[in-house]
Amino acid sequence: MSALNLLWLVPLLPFAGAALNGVLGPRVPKALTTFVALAAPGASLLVALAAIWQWWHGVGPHPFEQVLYAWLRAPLHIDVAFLLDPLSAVMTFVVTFVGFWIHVYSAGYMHHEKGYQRYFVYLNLFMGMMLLLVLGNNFLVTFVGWEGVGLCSYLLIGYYYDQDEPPRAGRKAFIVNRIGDFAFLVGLFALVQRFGTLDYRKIFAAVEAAPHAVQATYALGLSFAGFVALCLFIGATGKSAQVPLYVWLPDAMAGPTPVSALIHAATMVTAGVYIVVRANALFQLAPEILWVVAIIGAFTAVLAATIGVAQYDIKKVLAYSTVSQLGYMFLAAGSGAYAVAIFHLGTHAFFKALLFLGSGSVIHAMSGEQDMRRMGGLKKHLPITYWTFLVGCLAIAGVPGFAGFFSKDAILGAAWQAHIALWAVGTLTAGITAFYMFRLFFMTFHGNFRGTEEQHHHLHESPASMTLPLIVLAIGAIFAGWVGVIPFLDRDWLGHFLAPVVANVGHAAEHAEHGLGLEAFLVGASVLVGLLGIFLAWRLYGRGRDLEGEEALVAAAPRLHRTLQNKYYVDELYDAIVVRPLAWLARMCWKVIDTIFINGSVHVGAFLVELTGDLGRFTTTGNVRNYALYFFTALIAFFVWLVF
Amino acid sequence: MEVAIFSIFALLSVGFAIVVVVHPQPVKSTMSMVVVLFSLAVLFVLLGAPFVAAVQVLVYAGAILVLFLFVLMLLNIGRERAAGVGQPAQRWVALIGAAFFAGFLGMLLWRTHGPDTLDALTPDYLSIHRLSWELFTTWLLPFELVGLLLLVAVVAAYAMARAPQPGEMTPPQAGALPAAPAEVAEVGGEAP
Amino acid sequence: MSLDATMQADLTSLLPELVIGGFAVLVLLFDALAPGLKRLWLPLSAAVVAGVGFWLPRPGWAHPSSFGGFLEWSPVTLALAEIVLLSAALALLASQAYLRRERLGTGEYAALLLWCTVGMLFLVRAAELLTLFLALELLSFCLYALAAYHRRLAMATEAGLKYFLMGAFVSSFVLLGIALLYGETGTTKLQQVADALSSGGGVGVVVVLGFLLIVCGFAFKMSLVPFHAWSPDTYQGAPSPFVAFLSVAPKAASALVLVRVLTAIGTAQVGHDWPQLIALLSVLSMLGGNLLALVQKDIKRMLAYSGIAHMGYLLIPLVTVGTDSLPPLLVYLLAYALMNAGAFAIVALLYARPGEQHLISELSGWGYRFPFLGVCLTVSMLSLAGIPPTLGFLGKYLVFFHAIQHGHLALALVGIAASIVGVVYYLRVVYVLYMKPEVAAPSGLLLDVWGRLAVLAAAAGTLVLGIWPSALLDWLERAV
Amino acid sequence: MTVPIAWYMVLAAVLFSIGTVGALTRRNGITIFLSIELMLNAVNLLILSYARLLNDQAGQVIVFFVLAVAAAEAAIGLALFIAVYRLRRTIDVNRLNLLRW
Amino acid sequence: MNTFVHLFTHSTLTLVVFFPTLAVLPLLFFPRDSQAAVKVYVLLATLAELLLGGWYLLARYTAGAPFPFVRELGLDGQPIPWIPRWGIRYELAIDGISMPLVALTLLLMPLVILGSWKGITKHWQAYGAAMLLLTTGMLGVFLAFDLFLFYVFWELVLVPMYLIIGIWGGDRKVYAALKFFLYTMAGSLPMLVALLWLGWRQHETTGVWSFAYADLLQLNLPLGPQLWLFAAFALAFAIKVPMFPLHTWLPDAHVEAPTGGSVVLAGVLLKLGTYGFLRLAFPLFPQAAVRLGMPLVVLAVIGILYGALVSWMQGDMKKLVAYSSVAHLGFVMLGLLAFDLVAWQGALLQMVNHGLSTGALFLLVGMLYDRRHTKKFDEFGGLAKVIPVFAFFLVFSALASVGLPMLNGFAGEFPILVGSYKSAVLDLRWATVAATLGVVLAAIYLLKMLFLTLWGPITRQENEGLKDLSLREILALAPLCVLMLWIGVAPACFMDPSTAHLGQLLGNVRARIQVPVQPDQVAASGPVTGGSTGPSPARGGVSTSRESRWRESTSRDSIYALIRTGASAPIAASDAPASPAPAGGAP
Repeated sequence: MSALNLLWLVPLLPFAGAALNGVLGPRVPKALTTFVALAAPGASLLVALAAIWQWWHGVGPHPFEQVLYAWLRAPLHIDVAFLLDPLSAVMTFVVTFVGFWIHVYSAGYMHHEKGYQRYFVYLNLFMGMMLLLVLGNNFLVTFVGWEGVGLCSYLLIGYYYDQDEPPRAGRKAFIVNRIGDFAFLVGLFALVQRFGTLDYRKIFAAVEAAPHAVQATYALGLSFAGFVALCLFIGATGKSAQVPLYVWLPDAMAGPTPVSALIHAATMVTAGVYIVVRANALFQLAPEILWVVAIIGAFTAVLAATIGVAQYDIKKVLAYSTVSQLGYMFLAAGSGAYAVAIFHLGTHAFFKALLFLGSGSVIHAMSGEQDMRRMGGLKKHLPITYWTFLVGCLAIAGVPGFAGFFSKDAILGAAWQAHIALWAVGTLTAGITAFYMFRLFFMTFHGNFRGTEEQHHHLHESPASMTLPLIVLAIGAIFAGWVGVIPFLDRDWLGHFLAPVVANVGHAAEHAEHGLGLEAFLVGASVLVGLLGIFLAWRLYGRGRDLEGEEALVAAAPRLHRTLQNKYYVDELYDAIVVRPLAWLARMCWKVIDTIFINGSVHVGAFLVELTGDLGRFTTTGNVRNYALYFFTALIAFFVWLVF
Repeated sequence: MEVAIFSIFALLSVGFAIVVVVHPQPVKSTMSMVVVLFSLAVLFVLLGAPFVAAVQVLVYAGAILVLFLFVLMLLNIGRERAAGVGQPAQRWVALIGAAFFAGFLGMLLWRTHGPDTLDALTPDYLSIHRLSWELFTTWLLPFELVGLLLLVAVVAAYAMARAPQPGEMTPPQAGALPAAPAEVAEVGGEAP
Repeated sequence: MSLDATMQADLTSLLPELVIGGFAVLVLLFDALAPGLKRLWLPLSAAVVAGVGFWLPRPGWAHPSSFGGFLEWSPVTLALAEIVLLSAALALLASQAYLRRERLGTGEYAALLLWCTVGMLFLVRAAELLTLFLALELLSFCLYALAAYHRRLAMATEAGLKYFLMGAFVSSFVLLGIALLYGETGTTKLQQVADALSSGGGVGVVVVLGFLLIVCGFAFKMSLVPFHAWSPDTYQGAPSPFVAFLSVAPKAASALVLVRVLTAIGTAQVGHDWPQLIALLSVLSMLGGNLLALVQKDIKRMLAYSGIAHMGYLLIPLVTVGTDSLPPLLVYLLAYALMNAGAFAIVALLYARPGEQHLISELSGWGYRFPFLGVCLTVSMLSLAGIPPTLGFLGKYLVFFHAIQHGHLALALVGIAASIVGVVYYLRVVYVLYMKPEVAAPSGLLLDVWGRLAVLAAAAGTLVLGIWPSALLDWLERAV
Repeated sequence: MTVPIAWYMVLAAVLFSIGTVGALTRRNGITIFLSIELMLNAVNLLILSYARLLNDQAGQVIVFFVLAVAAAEAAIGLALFIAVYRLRRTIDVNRLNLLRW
Repeated sequence: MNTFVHLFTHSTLTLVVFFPTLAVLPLLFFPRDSQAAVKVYVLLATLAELLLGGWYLLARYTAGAPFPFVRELGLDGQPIPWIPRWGIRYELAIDGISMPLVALTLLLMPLVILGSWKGITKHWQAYGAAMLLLTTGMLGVFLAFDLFLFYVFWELVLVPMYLIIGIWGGDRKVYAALKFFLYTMAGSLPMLVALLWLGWRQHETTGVWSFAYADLLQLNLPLGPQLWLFAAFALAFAIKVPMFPLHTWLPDAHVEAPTGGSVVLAGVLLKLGTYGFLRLAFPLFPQAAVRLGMPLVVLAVIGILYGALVSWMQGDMKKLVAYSSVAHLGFVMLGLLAFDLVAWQGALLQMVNHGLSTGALFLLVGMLYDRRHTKKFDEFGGLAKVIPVFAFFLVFSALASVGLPMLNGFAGEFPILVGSYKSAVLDLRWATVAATLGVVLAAIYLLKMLFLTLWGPITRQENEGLKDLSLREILALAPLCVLMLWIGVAPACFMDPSTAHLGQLLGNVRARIQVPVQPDQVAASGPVTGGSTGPSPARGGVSTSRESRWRESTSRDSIYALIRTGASAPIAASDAPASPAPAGGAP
């Protein structure tokens, strides 16, 4: 029995772990909980690696499909089935690998929390859902995972349920995600209507076989492909925190930090990118939507980056950074460079998970403090964290040699290809990214400690269970970039690997068309901008200046700073134009339509009937002469009626 | 001659009928009713029904109206007092309605039977023997029914109007007004 | 002396009336002779009535026509007679407790009620107008007397007086109608009247008036709006167990008379607006009865108005008179007899102060105190409201079905609209019984076995016949 | 000259209506009842005139029965009045309104 | 009589339907103060009924085959007459369509009794009797195949429910109970008239009296009568469902009803309406249904959005759940109005789903009410800390209600929406899109409920000492939750038994309406229509591979064969996706 046939175990094992821990309950020894919680994703990782390895070496067909059972049968047949193709293989690897290490990290980080077992139930559940998402062989299984990860996100953000803020943030995340899911669902409906199936391969085969059919006008002035692509993309903006649905992600930092690392940086939020790439056949036939994707991506990237500049909460900075980096991925996808988007997805998973876990280590050491203004000078207390964090910063800043450099460079190349403005925005964002990341870095690790005495007293390096994942991920953050596009060398292992999935695009060939000079210019510009950002950060925050540079900056442009710190007031804006009107409408429905119109008219009707009866009652006067008169007059009236 | 008798008694009956209806004193009304009944009895004779006329006088004027008078005296009911609820609408509607009814019915009958001529009175029609034969053969069932009817009337009147038995009034019934004075004797048992 | 054969046959056909009427005389006699037996009269009378009821369906004892066509006997009259006897038996049973509690004599009561039943049997069977009139008067006299039977009670005597004045007033109109028909056709036999009119060319307006007067007279007996106003007053004041009879039997008998008269009108082709007239009466009664019942606080008044409404429903199949009018009519009447008798019997048992209002609210919470009576009253109310699986539903169903078959969809729609109003007040009784806290503990109640028996019979009949109507259907098969 | 039968009939109609007016407008119960008796008599007159017209003795029989009925009715009615008067001290129908609405 | 005895001594539908009624009789003999014994007895009775009914269903259920159509016949093999004079029969039957609903009813009743254990404190005899009679009524409605019988059961349901709300309800119980009763009556009486008209028409046409469903289906009525008949039926069912704007009885009834009443009301009674549409209104009057379909769709969609919005605004837990029913049943209605097999499958499943998840929610609200005697959100907050097991069940049920994949709500909603989006009868694309918004709103109001009750700090002293769920309460909830998960993970098991009969029904309907082609749909899918006439290689590929998969699971083949033969052309065409049915022809 080959490991490939055990593919179904990959998502199932985490589910089993969750179920087991759920049944065992909180009263069993912590070690047992930990064992179950780590064994499940660990085994899943091993099975995934084995399966991918076998598959890559020619066991089983390409792509490999495993049908478990029929979720729906005739007339609409939908299987619960898994698909192993290059794309899902990459995603599975990223998810299981990063996921496993974050589990390991969590065992240390969450050790003292009250709901330890509950945490791991959720986390395992999340792993299962995420794997469902990436391994699904049809839109439905993906959607199950898609919503499932949303649920886990809701539960994990609201992990500290007895406080006020986390449940609120969880709810916001779930609802905003649902708005995206709504569009996603509509896309699925259209697909079923057209193709009668949700199977990826069948749909894409049909699309490729008759591309013109899907390009005819369908709805909203869009072609069918455009309509579906738009729907999927709106879904993706929800899940992947793009404009306009990005607002939930910064709030989601209310959850435990490893959760932020796993869900809100490395895996779940990239699901949107995954789905766009997965459906690239449709996107490719809808150029107008591709433009939308690219523009939204670029806009999100720069918007989030600018907000990130003015944040003080270490996790918020990272959150906006994540939003921004996700924007990059969409920029790549929108530019038609799907493999590059996946490439960045992978590298980002490593370095952003690293950064989050690093920040978690910092917060852990700081006894829960997240405000960078109270940190500083942690370098000497947290050496491992410091160095690994530096790797992450370098990677995200796009310093050559680190993972981020390669992927970011590939994206900017693709953007250049698409439109120079996109490239310009991307490059600008790269600079800002480098700046705020190193602002964070310097504020946290350099200068003097600005926290309380007590915090200072407790400062310590994290346990091995936490530092080990940091090291592993740091290694990944350095080397993950080498699998993809390497400038000046015509090598793109990942691109080739993914080629069957994005075959109709052939971006690698386009990339090669850049002249050598152009390529040098593009690489140079991005590196230069990155270094400039780092330099600025160093000028302002490095050199032991603590908060002086920040204060100067705030003083220089107080309004801008306030605007940025308040995230451009987008939450307030949404509240004013969406939430409040909707609540108003709902209140009107209830108080006016329901209570006044419907119930009111029923009551008035009942009242009128009763009133008629009550008035009519007085015809029975009790005076028998009246009764006789009724008889007599009625008699005459009937007679007249009968005769005339 | 016949016309004259008819006219006199017709006018008499109508006139006293009006008195019956409008006179405020029930006793006077009842007495006027006697006149009406007599007048009608005369008309019955004119119509060739002397037997019925006789019964009319005996039963109606002789028994029924006496019963009326008796009860009126017994209850000592005087003239209608003006107190109480006046109902002018009732009165006017009744008047108009009745006028209409009389006019319409009269006109109908007039129209229908105005041209009719009467046959001469036959002995058969006048024969009381034949009448009683009819009564006990063809109309046997109604006759028996009337018998039962009268029995019922006796029992019913007794059941309603007899004075309360000594034990009956305890416990005092809420809502019942004070009992009648003792001198109110049993009435109404005797049907003619 | 021997009776000739005809006479013998005629007398044989009078057997039920003779038995019942004769028994009434015996009761009176023994009541005077042996006062100690007074508790027996009502159950015995009920037994006699029921016995006659069971005996009646025996075939062949009566000719279709007797007394030279004055009386007729047909399956339909049999059916109606059964309904009358049923309600008489139920009322007699239910009266025992009331009369004992109120210390009223049973002898006259039983006799009058039995004679009244005899009057109704005559009314049902009468094929001749004078007999009809006399039967009507016979039963009316008994009813007047029974309504005022509780003669220490202001309300009861007032009820009797009102009923009497109205009845006398109306019967003179009926008599006028009979006179007109007699005069115009020279005969008083209904069939011959119709034949004479249909063969004699044009029909005069006088005849129309004659028929109208009779129809209105019986509409009054059935208490149809606008001839209804007496009935709430009378029902409220009269002894409750008697109302169980008053509210059913005269209406049933009158309904059959109405069928006869309307059939005659149909054969004679007198005027063309009769169906509309009946429909109008029906609509007015359904709406008026239900609307006015809705606002009543006194349960007897409410039931009176509800009875008015039910007569409205009952009239629906009479809009288009035909043989197929009879099944709905009969089933509806039977249902009405059972459920109304049941309701009034319970009212008689549960309200111990007949001189006061019978406030519905007095029953508050008594559904738990008197589970059996509560359930039976609920069954009656549900049946009155026409909710399956009660007989009341079957009746409504057939009535509406008849309307639809003859294209009177609008009538059916008015009927259901009125029914919805009806549901409100019927359910009010149920909710008072079960959903309100008890306000007053019962005092002075006398729940005897006979009353319970009557209640049980009515409720069980309502339910069993509703669920299992095959017995009813056999009966109908015979009747129509 | 014989009197046209229609005269009798019209007279009957008039008397009937007068009786009706009395029944409808009087307040004293006994007077009302008296008016009703008047109506009955009017009908009797009508029946007899019809009988005369038809030359049919049945009419006389009917009137005979009606007279008997009227007698019985009087017995019952008057007994009722006594019963009511005993309790209420009045037979004014305007006041007999314990039962209403 | 033999037949009668037979029916009650063998495993028959009659026994299943009337066993609860029989079980009422012993209740009469319990002494008045034996509440505890009565409770146990009623529970045992409902369990026995569950066993009896479950055994009946399981005996006829064979995995892989469609649920058989079983008709209750007399010993002579003929339909059992009830009122032969008017051709009324005692005709009970079960098929794949009624089976899930019957199963739902059977399952819910013991749980309802368990859930009422503490909440009902007085008159247990009456309560038990009402619940048992209610069971008979509900089962009867689902199983009656004679319209008269259907109507009898339909009304029979009213009375016990009226009593349950009115006797054991809250402060405004009488108002709510009466409103419930009157609304339903106002709907059902016009239905009665329509039904009578149908019976008469049947007699006019064939000369035979009959109210049998199968016979009435054969009546080919012209559009005119169909329209008003459909309107009358639809009114009755729409009130029961309830559809906007006839829904206002529902919140009142739910809020005032005791827990058990709410559960039954939401769990089963509302389904009577949707079932009525599915079983009677659509098949009997297909043309009219299509003609009036669009307005109904609009109402359904308004119901979804409106119910959700109003639900969101509620400050009372029970009212929130009650309004959510309006929204959920809106989905069912949308699915039914799509006249699409997928949508119908979904709608049928969603009826069950709603019964499970909303039933569980009402049970939970009731359990909370038993502890705190309030249902207001203001009084709660942070309960998850005190009563975690309760919190788990509440979250679970709420998520099922939200329509989260892997739970049952999604398994119902998804086919509904897919099916209605691709409906070939009415163009429901935008309606579906609007309805899908309801999914978002569902998250809003249900998460609000979770947020205000479970999460956050504990704000009230009283809540700190709350006891967590007892074993009895867990037993009442667990079966529901297990089913929610099971249905969510593998809905096909629950849909397949019904598919064949749904297909037949739909086939008949669509054969009669001759699926009209939506002009804009033709325009929109023009090129594809061309593609469908000459099948493109891609589509060919799709269909062959699908067929091959069917062959893999051979045991199921027979169902689809049945569908394909049983259903006429249009339904088969609807399987070939996206193309307007060829049978429809040119517009």
